[in-house]
Amino acid sequence: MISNGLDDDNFKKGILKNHTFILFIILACVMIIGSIFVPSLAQKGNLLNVLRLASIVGLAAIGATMVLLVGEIDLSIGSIMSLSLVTGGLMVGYGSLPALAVTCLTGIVLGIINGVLVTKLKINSLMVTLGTMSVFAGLANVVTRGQSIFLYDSPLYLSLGRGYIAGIPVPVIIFLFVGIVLSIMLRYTKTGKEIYFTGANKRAAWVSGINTDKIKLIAYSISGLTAALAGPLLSSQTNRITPIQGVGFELSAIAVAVLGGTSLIGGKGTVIGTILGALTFQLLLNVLTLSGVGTYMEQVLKGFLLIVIVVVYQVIDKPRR
Amino acid sequence: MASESSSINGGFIVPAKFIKNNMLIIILLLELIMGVILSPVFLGNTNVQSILINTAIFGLLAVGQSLVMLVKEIDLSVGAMMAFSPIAAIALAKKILSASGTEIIMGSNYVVDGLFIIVVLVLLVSALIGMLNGIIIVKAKVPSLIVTLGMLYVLSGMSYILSGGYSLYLTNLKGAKSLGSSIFAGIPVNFILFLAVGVLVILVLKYTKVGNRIYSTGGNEKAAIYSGINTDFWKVMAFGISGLSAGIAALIYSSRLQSVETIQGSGYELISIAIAVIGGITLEGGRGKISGAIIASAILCIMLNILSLVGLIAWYKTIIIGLIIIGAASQHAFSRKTS
Amino acid sequence: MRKVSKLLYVLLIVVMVFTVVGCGGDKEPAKTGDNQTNTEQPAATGNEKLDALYAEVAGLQGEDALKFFKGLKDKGLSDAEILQFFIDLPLSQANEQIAKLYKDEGFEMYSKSYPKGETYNDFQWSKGSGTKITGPYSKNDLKLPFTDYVALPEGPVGDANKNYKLGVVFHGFSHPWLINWADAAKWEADKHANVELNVQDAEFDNNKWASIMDSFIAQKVDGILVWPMVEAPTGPPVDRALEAGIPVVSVDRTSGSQAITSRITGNFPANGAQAGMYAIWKLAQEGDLNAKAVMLRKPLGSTADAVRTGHFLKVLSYFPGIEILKSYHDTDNREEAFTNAQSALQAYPEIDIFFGTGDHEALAALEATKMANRMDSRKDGKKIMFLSIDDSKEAITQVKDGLFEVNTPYTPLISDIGMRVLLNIVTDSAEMPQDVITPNIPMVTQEGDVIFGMQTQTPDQWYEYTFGPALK
Amino acid sequence: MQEPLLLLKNIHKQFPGVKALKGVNFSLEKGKIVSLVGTNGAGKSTLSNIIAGIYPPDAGEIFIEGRNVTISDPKIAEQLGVGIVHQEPTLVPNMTVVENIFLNKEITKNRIVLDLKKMKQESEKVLEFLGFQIDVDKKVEALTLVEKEIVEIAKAMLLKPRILILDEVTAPLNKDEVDHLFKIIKDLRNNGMGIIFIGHKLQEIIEISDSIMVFRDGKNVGELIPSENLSEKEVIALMLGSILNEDLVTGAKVPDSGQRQEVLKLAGLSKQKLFEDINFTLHKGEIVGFAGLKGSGITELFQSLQGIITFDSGEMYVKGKRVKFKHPKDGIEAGIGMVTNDRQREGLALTLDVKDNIAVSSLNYLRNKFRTLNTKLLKDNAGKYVQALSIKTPSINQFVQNLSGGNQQKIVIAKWLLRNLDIILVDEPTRGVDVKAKNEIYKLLINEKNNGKSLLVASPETRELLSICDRILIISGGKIISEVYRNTKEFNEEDILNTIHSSQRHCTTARAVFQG
Repeated sequence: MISNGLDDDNFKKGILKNHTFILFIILACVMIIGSIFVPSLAQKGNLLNVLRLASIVGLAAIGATMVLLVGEIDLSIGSIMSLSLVTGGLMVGYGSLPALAVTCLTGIVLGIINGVLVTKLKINSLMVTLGTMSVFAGLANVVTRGQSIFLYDSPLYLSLGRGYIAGIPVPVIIFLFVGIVLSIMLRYTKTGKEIYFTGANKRAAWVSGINTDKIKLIAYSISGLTAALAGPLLSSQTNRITPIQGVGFELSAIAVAVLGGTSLIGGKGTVIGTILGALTFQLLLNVLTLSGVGTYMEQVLKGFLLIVIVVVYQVIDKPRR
Repeated sequence: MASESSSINGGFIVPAKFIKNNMLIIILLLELIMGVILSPVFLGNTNVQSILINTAIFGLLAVGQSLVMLVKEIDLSVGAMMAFSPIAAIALAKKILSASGTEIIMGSNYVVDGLFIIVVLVLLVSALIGMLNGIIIVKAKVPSLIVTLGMLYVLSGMSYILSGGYSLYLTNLKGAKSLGSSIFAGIPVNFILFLAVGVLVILVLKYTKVGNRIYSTGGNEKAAIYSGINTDFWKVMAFGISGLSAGIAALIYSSRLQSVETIQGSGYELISIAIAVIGGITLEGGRGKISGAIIASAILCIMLNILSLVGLIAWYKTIIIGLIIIGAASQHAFSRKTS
Repeated sequence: MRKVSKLLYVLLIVVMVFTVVGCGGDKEPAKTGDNQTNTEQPAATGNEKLDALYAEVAGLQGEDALKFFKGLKDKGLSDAEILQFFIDLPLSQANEQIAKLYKDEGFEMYSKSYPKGETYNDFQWSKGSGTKITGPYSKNDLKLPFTDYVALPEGPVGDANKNYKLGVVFHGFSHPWLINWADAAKWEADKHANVELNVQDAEFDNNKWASIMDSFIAQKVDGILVWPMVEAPTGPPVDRALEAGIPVVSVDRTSGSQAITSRITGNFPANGAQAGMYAIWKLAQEGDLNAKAVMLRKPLGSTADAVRTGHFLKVLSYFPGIEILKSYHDTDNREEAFTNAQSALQAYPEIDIFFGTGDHEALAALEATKMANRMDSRKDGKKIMFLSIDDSKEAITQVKDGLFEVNTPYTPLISDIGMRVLLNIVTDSAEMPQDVITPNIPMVTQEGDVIFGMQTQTPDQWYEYTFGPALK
Repeated sequence: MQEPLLLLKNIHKQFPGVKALKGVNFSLEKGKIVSLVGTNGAGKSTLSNIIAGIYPPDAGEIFIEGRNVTISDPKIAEQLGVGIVHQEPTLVPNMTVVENIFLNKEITKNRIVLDLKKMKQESEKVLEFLGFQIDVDKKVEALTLVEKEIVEIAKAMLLKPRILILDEVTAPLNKDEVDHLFKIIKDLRNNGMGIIFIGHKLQEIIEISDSIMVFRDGKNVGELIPSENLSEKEVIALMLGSILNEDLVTGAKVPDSGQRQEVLKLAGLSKQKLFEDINFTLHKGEIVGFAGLKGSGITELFQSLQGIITFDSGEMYVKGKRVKFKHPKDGIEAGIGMVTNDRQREGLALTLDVKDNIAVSSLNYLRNKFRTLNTKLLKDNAGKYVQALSIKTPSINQFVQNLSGGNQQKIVIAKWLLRNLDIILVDEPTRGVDVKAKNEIYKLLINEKNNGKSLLVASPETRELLSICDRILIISGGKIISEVYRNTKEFNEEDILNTIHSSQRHCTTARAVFQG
C-alpha cells in the first residue's frame, strides 16, 4: 500500500500506476516473447539458472533498496562483498560455517561503518560510500595479497551456490527468505514504517520522535549483510573467492533496485518490486545471451532498458498538483 | 579541521578563515614539498610533464562533472564517453570518407588519415551524447544517476561493438603525435589547452550571465524558473559541456597513447566525481568553485605520482584515495556546519 | 508525455545508427585481414622439411588428414618438430564454417604478427629442470621452469660497485597469473645485490601505465621490464623510454613499439595448436570425427584470445565433421564465463567439446556442466571434452582428476627470463636478440598420452611448475 | 475614459484534478491598490501567477493598457512591466543579494561581460528606496527572514514595474516594518503604479486597499470598497459565502482554581540569543497563549520543550519530574509534542498516506503480541481521528500531498492526539489555513483542553489567541514581559499589541541564527 498508495476508491487507476504490476507485465512479456524466439528459454534447467543468478544480484539489490528507502545511497556494496568474502575466506580452513559467519559479520560491520560515517559525520552518503568503496576494495586485496582462495574442500560452502533443496536452488531459497523477512519488516513492523517515514521526510521523522540515525544505521547494516550474503552464492558457483569478486556489483544492484520501482529520493519502493526487478533483469540478460546478440549488445540493451523503465515509472506516477 | 577548532575559540578566527578558504592550495603546496623531499626526480621535466598531462585529462573530466554537479545533477557516463566518442568518431569518419574514396583505416587497425574530421566528430559526438543525457533527464524528469548509469552501459557496449574490440593505432596518423606530445616552454600543449578551457569556464561563470544561470538553477530551481530562467536548457547545457570535456579528455588521452582502445577511461567517472568533491563542489547543487576542482585534480594526480615514485603497491593507493575522498567530503560537511 | 516518447525514439535511433555503423566497423578488420595475405597457399616457414609436408597435407581432409597426422613420427619428425608442424599448419578450406570464421575474425593477421623462431642459443628445456621459489609477493610455492634459459649466476651483475635501478610496470596485483609474473621478476632481481627494483601496478589503466613509464624515465632507471596489456596504447610510452636511452624488455604480451629492445613471448600458438591436436586425436580415439564445439573466449581483440583460437581452428579446419556451435566472449571474468557456459548448455543439447581460451573459461565451463549434470551427456554417455589453457594449479588438478582432458601450459613464470635478458642488456654483458622465444611446453594429459607421435606430460610431471595458489 | 492598466477577461485555468480559475474577470486601474482575498485554493495565487507568466491561462484574454497580450513566460511579464513578489521564497541561498536582485536581469557591458559595479549601485539604490540597509555582497543565506523578504521586494521593484503584485509579503514582517512598507506602497500608488495585494490578514488589507476583490472557489464573487464601517466580518462573510460564519469560538470557562494540577513548570529556562529566564507553570486542562512578534524566540522555546533543540540553562519539570530532553522522542515519551509552524518541512511525510502520518509516533502502541504492527488497530485508530477531526480525505490511504493545508494541519495534530500526549505545543495553528478550517481547528484545540489536555499556543494573530486561550504570556526579545488572564480588562487585542510594541527591542536576528 505504502509503496504505490492504491486508493480504495480508484483501485483500477491504482493498479495501472503500480510499479510492481507494470514490472510484472514486462516480466511476463519478456518471458512469452522470449520463449517464442528462444525455445531453450522455457526449459526448467534454464529457468533455474536464471532464478539462481537473479537471487544473487537480487540479494545485493535488496540491500540497496533498504538504503535507497531511507533516502541515502550505497556505492560500496561491491567492495563490501569482496572484503567480507575474503575475510571469511581466511576461515575456510576452519570449515564452512565459521567462514560464512565471519563473512556475514564483516558485511554487517562494514555496513555499520558506512552508516556511522553518514549519520555521525553528516556527509553526503554518495561521497562516503564512494570513499569506503575504494578503501574496502583496497583492503580486500591486502587481506589476500591479491590471491584467490579455493573452495574445493568446503562442500557446505559450495552447496550454498549450487545445492538444491526440494528441487529449488539454495540461493533462491535464501533470496526469497531474506526478501520475505524484509518485506514483512517493512510492512508490518515499527522499524519498517519508520524507514519509509525517514526516507520521505527526515526532519519530520526526527521531530515525530524517530531516531533517524538509528534507522539509517539499520538500513546500512542490512545492505552490508545482504551484500555479504550474496558473495558466497557468487563465489561458490565458480569454486573460489577472489578479492575482486564484487567489482561493479554496486551499480547492478542499484540498477535492479531502481528497476524494481525504488525511488532515489527515498521513501518509495518495495522489496517485492526489487525481487521482480532482479528477475526481469536476469531473464532479459538470459534471453539476450541465448539469442546470441553478443556480450556487448547485451550491455547496450541493459542500459537502454534501465533508462526506458525509469522514464516509464516517472510518466505513470507524475504527481497531480 | 583547523577551521573547526579555531572558529570555536574566537581568537584565531582570521588564520582559521584563511586556512579554510585556501585549504586546497595549502594541501597542494604541502604535496609539492612532500614530493620534492621524497623523490629527487619529482621536479624533473618528464615527471612534471606526465603529471601535467594526467592533470589535464582528469581536470577536464572534473570541470565537466563540476558543472553538472552545480546544476544539482550527476554524470556517470563521462568515463564511457572517453572510449565511445573517439571510436564512434572514427567509425563515422570512415563511413563518410570512404564515400569520397579515401580509406582512413589501413592494415585493419591503423588510422592513417582524416585527423581533422575525426577531431571535429569526437567533439560533436561527445557533446551530443552529453546533451542527450540532459534532454532525457529534464524532459522525462528522471534522476540523472540512473540515466547516466544506463548511458554508461550503452556507451561502453557500443564502444566494443563499433571497434570489434580492436584498439586502433594513431601512430601513422599525420599530426596526431604532435597533438599529443608537442610541448611549449616545457609545458605540454595539452595542459595549456586544459588550462585554457578551465580558465574560460571560470571566467564565463564569474563574469557573464551564464554563471548566475548555472548557480541559480542548482541553488534554487524554482527561484530561477520564477525569474524566467529556462533551467532545463541550462541543465542540458551542463551535460553537453560535461560530455564535450570528456571528448576533449579523450582526445588528450588518445593523442598521448596514440591509440584508441575500448576500455580507455573506464572507471574515470567516479574519479571525476571524487575530484569535484575534493575541490569543494557539493551534491546539494549551486555550491563550489570550478577553480577548486581544477586544483583538486592537480592534488590527486600529484598524489598518485608521488605514491608511484616511492613505489607503493596499488592496494594501498586505493585505500589512500578512498580516505582522501571521505576526508574531503567530511571537511566540507564541517565547514558548512560551522559557517 | 508525447515529448517523452519522442525522446525515447531519438535515443533508440541514435543507438541503432551507431549499431549499424558498428556492424560495418567490426567486419572491417577481417576484410583487410585477408586482403593482405592469401591464405590459400601454405605459408612459407623457411623450413623445407615442413613446407614439403604442408604441400602434401594441403589437399587432404577428414580421415586422410588424420592418417597423415598419425604418420608424422614415421616421417622422422622429432617431438618438437611435430608440434612446430601443427603450429605453422596452414588453414584448410575443407571445413567451410571454420575457414570463414578464421577469415572473418582476422586471425591471420594476429598469428602473422606473433613472434616465432628458434630459442636463444637453441635452448632445449629438459623435464625437471628449474628452481623452486616462494613468490615474494604472493607467498605461493612456485617452481620457475626456465631458470637455466639465458642463465645468469647469483650475486652482483655487471659493475659490482654500480647500483642498477630497474623499473617494472604491469597490471594486476589482484590477478593470480600476474602476481606470479611479478614474483618471478622480483625473485630474479633479488638474486643480484646491486639491482634495485621498483615494481608498479597500473591497475589495467593504460594511461596510468604510460604515466608510470614516464616516472621511470624521469627517474632515469637503467632499464624497464614491462607487461603490456594491449599493443596499441603501450607503443608510445615504450618509444619515449627508448628515446631516453633506457632499454625496455616486454614479457608475455607484446607492446605496440616495433623498436622495443627485446621481447620475451610465451607460446600462444603452441597452446591453440596442441588443443586442436588433442581434440582431433581424442575424437579419432573415440572413432568419430564429427563433433560440436563451443568456444568460451577472452575479450574480443586480445592477442591471447585471437592467436590461441586461430591456431586451434587451423588444426580443426581439416575436418569437415566439426561444427563450431558458438563463441562467447567474457571480460576475463570467471562469473561471466560461467553464465555464458550455462547459456551454451541450455541453447545446445548436444555439445562434445568446450574450448576455453583461458583457465577461467575452461574452469567455468566445467562447473557449469557439473551443475547442469551434463558431464556425460554426449551420445552413448561419453564425457564432454574440456580443452583448457593456462596451467594454474587449479586447472592442472582438474586434469589429474580426469575432469579436464587436456591443459596446454602457459606460465607467467617467464618474467625471470625477461629480467635476465634486461640485466644482460643494461650491463652489456651479452648480445640479446629482439625476440627471445620461450620453449614450447608439451601439453598435460591425465595419462601423459603420445599424441600424433608427440609425448605429452602427466599432471604430476608438470604440477610443480604450475602457477597460482594450491587447491589444498 | 482611459484604458485600465490591467484587464483580465474570463480567465480559466485547470490543473490536473482541480479547476483553479473558472472565468475570472478583473481590472486594475492606474494608481490603485486592489487586494485579492479568499480562502486557500480560491485562486488568488493562481491568478497572480498567470499575470506574472509563470503559467498561461487555458482560456481568456489579458489586456495591458488596452493591448491584448499573451504572457507566455516571466521574462515577457517583466517586459510588460509586471513585477511580482511570490508567496514562497524565490531567492538563491548561495548567491549574493546583488546576484539575486539582478537574476536574469543582469546589466552587461558590451552584451557579454557583467557590469558588477553598476548592478551593485542599482541594487543599493532600490534597497535604499525601500528604506533598508543590507550589504548587497552578503550571501542571501546569511540574511534574516525580514531582510530576505525585503530583497524579494527589491527584486520585483528593480525594473520599476507599472503593475506590482505582492503575494503574502507581510508574513515575516513586524508591525513597524509593515507600516513602513505600506507607506512605500502608498507612495508607489500615488506615483501611478497599479498594485495587486494578496494577504490573509484582513485588517492590513482593509487598511491599505482601495478596493478588495473577493475570491471564492475559482471565481471573483464581489468587490468591497474599504471604509471605516467595513468590518472584517463582512469580508469573511463574502469569502465564505454560503458557509455561515459563526463568530470566532471563545475558550470555554477557566477551570476553577481548585483542582489545578501542574503538568509543566519552567524555572529560568534560557538559551543563548533566543530566549532567557522563562518561568511559568502550565496546568492540566488549560490553554496558554504566547503572543509575540516573529523572532521573539517563542518557536525556539517550544522546540526546546519537546527537545527539538536543547536549552542551555534553567530547569524544566514535567508533572513534578525534572527533565532535559536531548532528542524530540524524549519529549514525546514525557508526553510533550509540538505542532511546528512548518508542517510541510517538519510535520508530515507528504509522499506517504494519511494513516501512516497519523500513526508514525504511536507505532509502539499499535503492535500485537508478536511485536509486529497490528494493521487493523492502526487503520481503526487513524480512521477514528480522521472522523473526530473531520479530516477531508477520500480514504486513509490517500497521499497527504493531495490534501489541503487545513487538513494537513489537522493530521499533524491528530498524530499527537493518537499518541495521547498530555501537553501539545502549537506554533501558528492556522498558518496557511483558510477561515473555515481555522474555526474547526480552534474548536478542536478547545475540545482537547476540555478533555483535560494542556496546550501552549503561539500565534502572530493575537485575536486567535484571545479567542481560545485562558491566559496569554507576552514575549518580547525572548523574555516574558507580561501575562494577562481571560476575564481581565487587559485581555484584549489593543492592550496586548501595545505592550508588545512598547517593549519591543529589535531582535529579528534570532530566527535567522536558527535557520536550518
